[in-house]
Amino acid sequence: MPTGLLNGGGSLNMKDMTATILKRIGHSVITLFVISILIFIGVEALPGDLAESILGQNALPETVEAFRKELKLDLPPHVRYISWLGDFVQGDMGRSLSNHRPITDLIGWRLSNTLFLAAVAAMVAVPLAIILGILTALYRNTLFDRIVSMVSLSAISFPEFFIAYILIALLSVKLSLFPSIATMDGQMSLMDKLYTIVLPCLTLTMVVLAHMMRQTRAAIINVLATPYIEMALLKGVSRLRVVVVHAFPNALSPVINVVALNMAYLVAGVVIVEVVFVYPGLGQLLVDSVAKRDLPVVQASGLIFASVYIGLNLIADLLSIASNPRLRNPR
Amino acid sequence: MKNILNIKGLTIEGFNDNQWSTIVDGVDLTLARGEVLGLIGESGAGKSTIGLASMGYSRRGCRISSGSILFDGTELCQASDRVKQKIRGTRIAYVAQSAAASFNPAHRLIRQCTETRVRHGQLTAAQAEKEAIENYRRLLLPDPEGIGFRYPHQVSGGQLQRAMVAMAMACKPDIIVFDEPTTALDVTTQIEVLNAIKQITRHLGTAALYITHDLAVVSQLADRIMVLKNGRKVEENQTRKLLDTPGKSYTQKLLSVRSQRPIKKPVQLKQNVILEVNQVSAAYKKKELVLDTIDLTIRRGQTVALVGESGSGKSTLARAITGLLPPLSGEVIFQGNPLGASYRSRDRESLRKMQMIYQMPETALNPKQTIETAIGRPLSFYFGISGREKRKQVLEFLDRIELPASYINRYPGELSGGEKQRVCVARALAAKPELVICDEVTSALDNLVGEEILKLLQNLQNDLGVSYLFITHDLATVRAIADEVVVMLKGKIVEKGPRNKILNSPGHDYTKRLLNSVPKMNPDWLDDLLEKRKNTRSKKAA
Amino acid sequence: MSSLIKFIQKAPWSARIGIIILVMNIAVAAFAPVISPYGETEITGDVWEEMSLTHPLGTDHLGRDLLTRMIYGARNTIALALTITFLSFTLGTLGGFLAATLGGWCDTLLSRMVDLVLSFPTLIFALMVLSVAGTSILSLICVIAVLDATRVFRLARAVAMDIAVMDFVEAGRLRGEKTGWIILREILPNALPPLVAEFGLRFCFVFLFIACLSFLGLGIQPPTADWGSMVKENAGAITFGIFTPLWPAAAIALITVGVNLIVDWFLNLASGLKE
Amino acid sequence: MIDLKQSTSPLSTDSISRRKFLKQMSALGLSMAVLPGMFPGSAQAAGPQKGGRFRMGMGGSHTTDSLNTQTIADQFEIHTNYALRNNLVEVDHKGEAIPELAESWDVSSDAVRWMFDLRQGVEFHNGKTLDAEDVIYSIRHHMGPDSKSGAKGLVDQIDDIRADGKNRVIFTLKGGNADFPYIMNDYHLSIVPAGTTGNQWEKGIGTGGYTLEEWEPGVRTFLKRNPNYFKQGRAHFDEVEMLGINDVNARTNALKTGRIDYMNQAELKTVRLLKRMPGIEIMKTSGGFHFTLPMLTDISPFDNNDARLALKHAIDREEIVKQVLRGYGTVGNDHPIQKDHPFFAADIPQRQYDPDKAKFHLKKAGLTDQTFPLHTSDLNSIYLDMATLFKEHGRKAGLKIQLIKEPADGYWSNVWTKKPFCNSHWAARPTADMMFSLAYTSQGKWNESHLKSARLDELVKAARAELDPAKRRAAYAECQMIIHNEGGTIVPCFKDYVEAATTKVQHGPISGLLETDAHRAAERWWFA
Repeated sequence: MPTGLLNGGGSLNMKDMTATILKRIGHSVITLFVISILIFIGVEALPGDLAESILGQNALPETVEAFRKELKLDLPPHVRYISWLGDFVQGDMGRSLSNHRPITDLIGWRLSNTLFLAAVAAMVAVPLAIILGILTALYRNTLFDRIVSMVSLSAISFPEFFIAYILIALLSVKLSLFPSIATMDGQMSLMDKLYTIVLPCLTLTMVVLAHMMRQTRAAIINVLATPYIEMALLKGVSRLRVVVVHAFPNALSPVINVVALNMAYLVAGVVIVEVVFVYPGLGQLLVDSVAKRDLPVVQASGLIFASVYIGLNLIADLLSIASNPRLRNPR
Repeated sequence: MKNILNIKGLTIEGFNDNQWSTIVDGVDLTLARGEVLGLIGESGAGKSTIGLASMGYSRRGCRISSGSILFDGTELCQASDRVKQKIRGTRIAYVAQSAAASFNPAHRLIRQCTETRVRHGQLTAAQAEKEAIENYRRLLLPDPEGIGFRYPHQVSGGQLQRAMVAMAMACKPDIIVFDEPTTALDVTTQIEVLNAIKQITRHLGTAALYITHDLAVVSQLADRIMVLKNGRKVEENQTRKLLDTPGKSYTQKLLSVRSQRPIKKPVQLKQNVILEVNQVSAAYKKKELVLDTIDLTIRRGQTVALVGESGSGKSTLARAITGLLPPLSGEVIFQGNPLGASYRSRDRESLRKMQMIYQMPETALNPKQTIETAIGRPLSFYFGISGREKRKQVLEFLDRIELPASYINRYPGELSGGEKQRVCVARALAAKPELVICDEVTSALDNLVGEEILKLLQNLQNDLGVSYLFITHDLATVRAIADEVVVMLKGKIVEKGPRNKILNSPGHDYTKRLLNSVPKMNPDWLDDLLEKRKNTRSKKAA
Repeated sequence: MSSLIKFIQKAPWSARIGIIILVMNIAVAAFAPVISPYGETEITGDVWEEMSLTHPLGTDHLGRDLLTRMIYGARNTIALALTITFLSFTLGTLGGFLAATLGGWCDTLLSRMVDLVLSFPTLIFALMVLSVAGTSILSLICVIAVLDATRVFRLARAVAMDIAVMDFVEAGRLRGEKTGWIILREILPNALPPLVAEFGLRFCFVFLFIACLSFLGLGIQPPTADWGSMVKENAGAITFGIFTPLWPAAAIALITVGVNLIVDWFLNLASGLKE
Repeated sequence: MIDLKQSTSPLSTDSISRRKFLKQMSALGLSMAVLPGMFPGSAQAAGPQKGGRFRMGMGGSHTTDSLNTQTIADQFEIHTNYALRNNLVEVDHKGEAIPELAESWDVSSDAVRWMFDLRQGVEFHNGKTLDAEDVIYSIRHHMGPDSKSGAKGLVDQIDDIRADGKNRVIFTLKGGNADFPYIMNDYHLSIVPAGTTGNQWEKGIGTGGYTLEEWEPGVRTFLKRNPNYFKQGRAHFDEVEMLGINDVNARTNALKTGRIDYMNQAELKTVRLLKRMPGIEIMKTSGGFHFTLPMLTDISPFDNNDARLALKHAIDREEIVKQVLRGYGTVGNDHPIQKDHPFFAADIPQRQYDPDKAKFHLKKAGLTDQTFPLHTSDLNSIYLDMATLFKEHGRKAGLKIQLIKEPADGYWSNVWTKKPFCNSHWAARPTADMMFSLAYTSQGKWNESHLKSARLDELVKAARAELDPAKRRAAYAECQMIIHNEGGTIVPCFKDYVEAATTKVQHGPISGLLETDAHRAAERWWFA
């Protein structure tokens, strides 16, 4: 929601704008700081710690104790948090507690995978959703509209892992068109990578498509009830042009917001798709690290997710402003 | 016949509450080339619906159920979308009530003005722009070269309305439908728009349907006037004939609205001051003062009218007095006691003594509460009256505002606008206030209905001795009800004094302009006024 | 009651289908012990039997009657989802209304808190909290309800903001009414239509969310029948051409589609768009 | 999840005298490269082929996986570790300890001093030559008060290690242990270059048949054949690619679509369907892997043996094997020794599902209205199904069992040995002695039922020092009897390892010691 930036009346100039953006970024930093504290508390509150979870059934009280000491888990929580924060502020994300890999290494690759999948899925889903949204708004209450609505509604009505399994059963096992698992490695070419992620991408598209499409449709239909649309019709403008040229630009703000929300989902919410397709993304890393209580990794990936969410919202707000001539061109 | 438009037996139905009901009932209408026909009536008369139907258009939820609309030989009732699309904008154009709402906020004005021209393949974009600029110039828009490249929100209401006229005339249509084009404007702005419309129709020789509820306005433009009521034609005649010899009593009533006489009041004694506004300044944003050191006094049993055009700060003053907008400086003194700046800091008793009636009865009443709750709540809230006693008192109030007792269990949605406003009046009075602030209480209502409300308010004042602070932009209202008049402009009071003094011999230029901008029920009024202004201008120049 | 029937009679065909689906599901859920052929956890046959007269939908991965499991699944899943949605609505609406009517620091505080929760991936958040609190039904309800309440909060706040600036609310304030009255009597009744629509959407979301949690092993505890877990438990069979898991998945889809159809109708009513 | 304790397979030691056996093993060391039984069946004629890329889909992988031998615990790490590194001793498919980096070993008569002679000229991947210091460093890594190693429980018995020259290492134990070489096969005790520390562990330097090319924990391991590998006739693949695929359906699909050549931990529910597919072989190996339902014998109501017996009679083991294990396993008899184990006490009658007896014991214990909360988890896919069935069985016996699902995270720390009644499982122990002493003696490190039986403690201690097979057999039979009758552990079933591979994959007899041919698949298998 663009409320944050729209506070304080209709007109904004460049200076106000910069100030607002800076203010928002400031808020974001505070939010991230609070999140890091919450993550810390959360991980602390989880039963067991890294030592116990790695040693598992093999654990003996004395080995757990020794492990804790090595990991500095025996220090009081606030001391550990402050030392982590100190390093983090200096740009040192630390190392994974479990295998001592620098977190930048560990996360960098996965983050790029996550972003790659999200980007490809978004590139498919967003234009498709908007085009379908426009078409269903244009031909609303026709058979076409109802069919598209029902199909998209059904798509979001299945749990996403189920969609994934159905796609695998059909397109991978039965027809042998695409690989059933999406493993990535360094040597793959872009085409290889794209081919590998066809099924996860398709699953994600189906999951996010309906939401964006319905929102686009609703936003356009909302705009269609305004007097200027009636005016356009009375000027003899064709229906298609009315929807595309007159209605859509005014429906952009809610569309941008729902797209941003879904993009955030594509980055941060795809754990299940990652599990089903064995895709080495950040989500799995986070879940795994939570399970193993690998705090520095949880912190880093949690903060990345939160930043993506906050960043996308900020971008969405800015785009909303850019798309709104009222705010773009003050009196 | 050489009529460009020929409507016969037009019946239009609307879908409401799961059933079709008639909105327009068998109306016949003809329009000759170059002729201006005024359609007049109150809300619900079906005049806008007829206007749209003449373009072969009906709003969602409406349908043209029978009749024929013959435009220059083409039957629009049966025409295909494509045919209608071709005619609209090029041969019949439309000017909507609110230009601010009817211009697409996402596009520059000129793009919208030239769209029809370009899309119908008549001109290239560059040619069309040139032509549009020419039209702007003709309509006396400021900065005709630049104004088209602004977005709608960057242009003032009156100018937008003229731009919309320019858009309508772009294709030199045979007919322009004007749908209340000046209703949303201030009186001083209205004149310019009326002038523009008059110029255009004369210049192009375009036929026009001019739809309005204001007989004075339409008489300035129309050759003929048709009076409508509840979807039926009441009467139709040449403008001057209609004004001079109205055939039907309904028309007479409409005619009399503008010539409202002051409602009789008992002689006022100089009584003690009830409200004193002392050097109040207020702002929504820190920098821009909306109220600039306002002083105002209201005495018991007196009606003070606060007059000004939109943006003058008169509603803001009401918010400052009630405490909804705590003033930056100055104080509000009620019955000798300074009130807290914010309503939150005021006690229940002082809240009770000052009540407010709003402009829009639709939003002033909670749609989910019955009339009994609406009127009864102040009774139980302030006086702890409940149960049977409360119901009895509510019924008394209903009687007082001249509504049937059966309304007690109704919801606001089941009432008409005027009835709702009556309920609002009753709700305010139920608190037994000393002062009632009336914020444009009649401007959302039809003239006849508004007049009834004014009468009711006056009667109540006579009975109860309450004071009114009456915020309005309508000088007829002022004439009818005010004892004192305060004129506001840009957050400042420019003039105040007894009603007769202000209305008859205004001191300030602005007050003068305001007064002579009010249309008179005389077809020559506009021409005369413009002539006069031209003369003064040239005199000044000389 | 008769007004309700009249109201439904006005509904378009799509909404009627939705209502039929919902009513059927609720009826099945309510009368589960009466209509199901076997006990909820009773093992009555071999693993993954085909459809037969004794087992109309076949059996599941442990040899329990699938129809029985589906019926009990309806009971458990719907009851759980309803409880969660109600709770999240109460929380979210209350918070949203408070933020909108009180404004100031209350609004800032609540909104910030909600933003905070929203900016962390929901599923992972739920995972962490459920790991701490354990996966009992109670903690499941609380966690999802709180998470969901954040979304309800945003809607409720936006809706209430729109209503709070209406003249009748202002009139109430000027009368000196307390916040409680303003929220309950002035705002709530007018905010209901969009909220009811949102309720439907949230209900579906909760449904799917529970299914996803079950997939990650944090959902409803076995042997309690629940559609999400049923899909998960039997999912491996799909690629072998055994369609047992299709039944519970179809049931989830059916009820979400049904609710969505009703929601669409409500949204249309609320937005005043008569299509 | 963490699946195993240190493990090896049952020992077939009763036919030969203990002392003789120990000597024999040492002698065998010289001929290890041409071990009999290495190349059985049809494949033997052609002999293993070199080459190809072996693609494995592995469950039991985590992004927190590490190659530090201290914390190795799950399948992905274990297999990577065994492919990269060697131990002093290897245990073959018959469960016999054979030399690996140790060429031979000898033992003092009290089994306290163990001398291992190292193979000479073995080079680590980084070119360093193996010597005694490396061995001592690798073992000491797990010892000492600051050790966090999962093998601490194993190496605690070592009193001292010292080098005797460059190629001999002498272990002095705190007490005699005839099974010590088996311990040296444990995957924690792999040999690394001395001084390996910190991040160097993740480089995976060892003496093994493959070198580490890529290591993305939990995701992918990529290995290339070590051209300098000291073993002949091992490590046949040019490359090995291990993919961490935790979701069993994803693993199965990957195998079906030919994305991988091998998968571990096949889903028992679907394995019969997988079997029908052309070009896929199901590999089933039986070992001592078993599930248990420990009841804490020192906590009410399980301090009453009748309560324990009631529950023991209220579970239908046959049905659990049939429904949950789909026949891939055998019924247990409430003690940890499986049927084909040499020390299995065949004369203890198999406990049957007997609701009446359960009711009888329940009544006797006065617990007719008692509800028994069973803490379970989806830590292991079998747990929930087993618990669910048990609940049903119990219901028929009038027993109210309430399932409480615990998070897999922290299960071993917070539930196991803490909650009165829960799910658990055990990988096989190399010897009966270890099984009993770890899990059933009162001093046992993982005495999951808090069993305190003086007689059992005494028997186990005596048997460990006993060299006469007949007496050991008698002692262990009595142990089984005690656990069967008085123990706090229900042992419903023993489970087979079930894995699947394409028929292109060739192999000799598969060890049931651990999954994936005791995690030596990369070393032992080849492509047709």
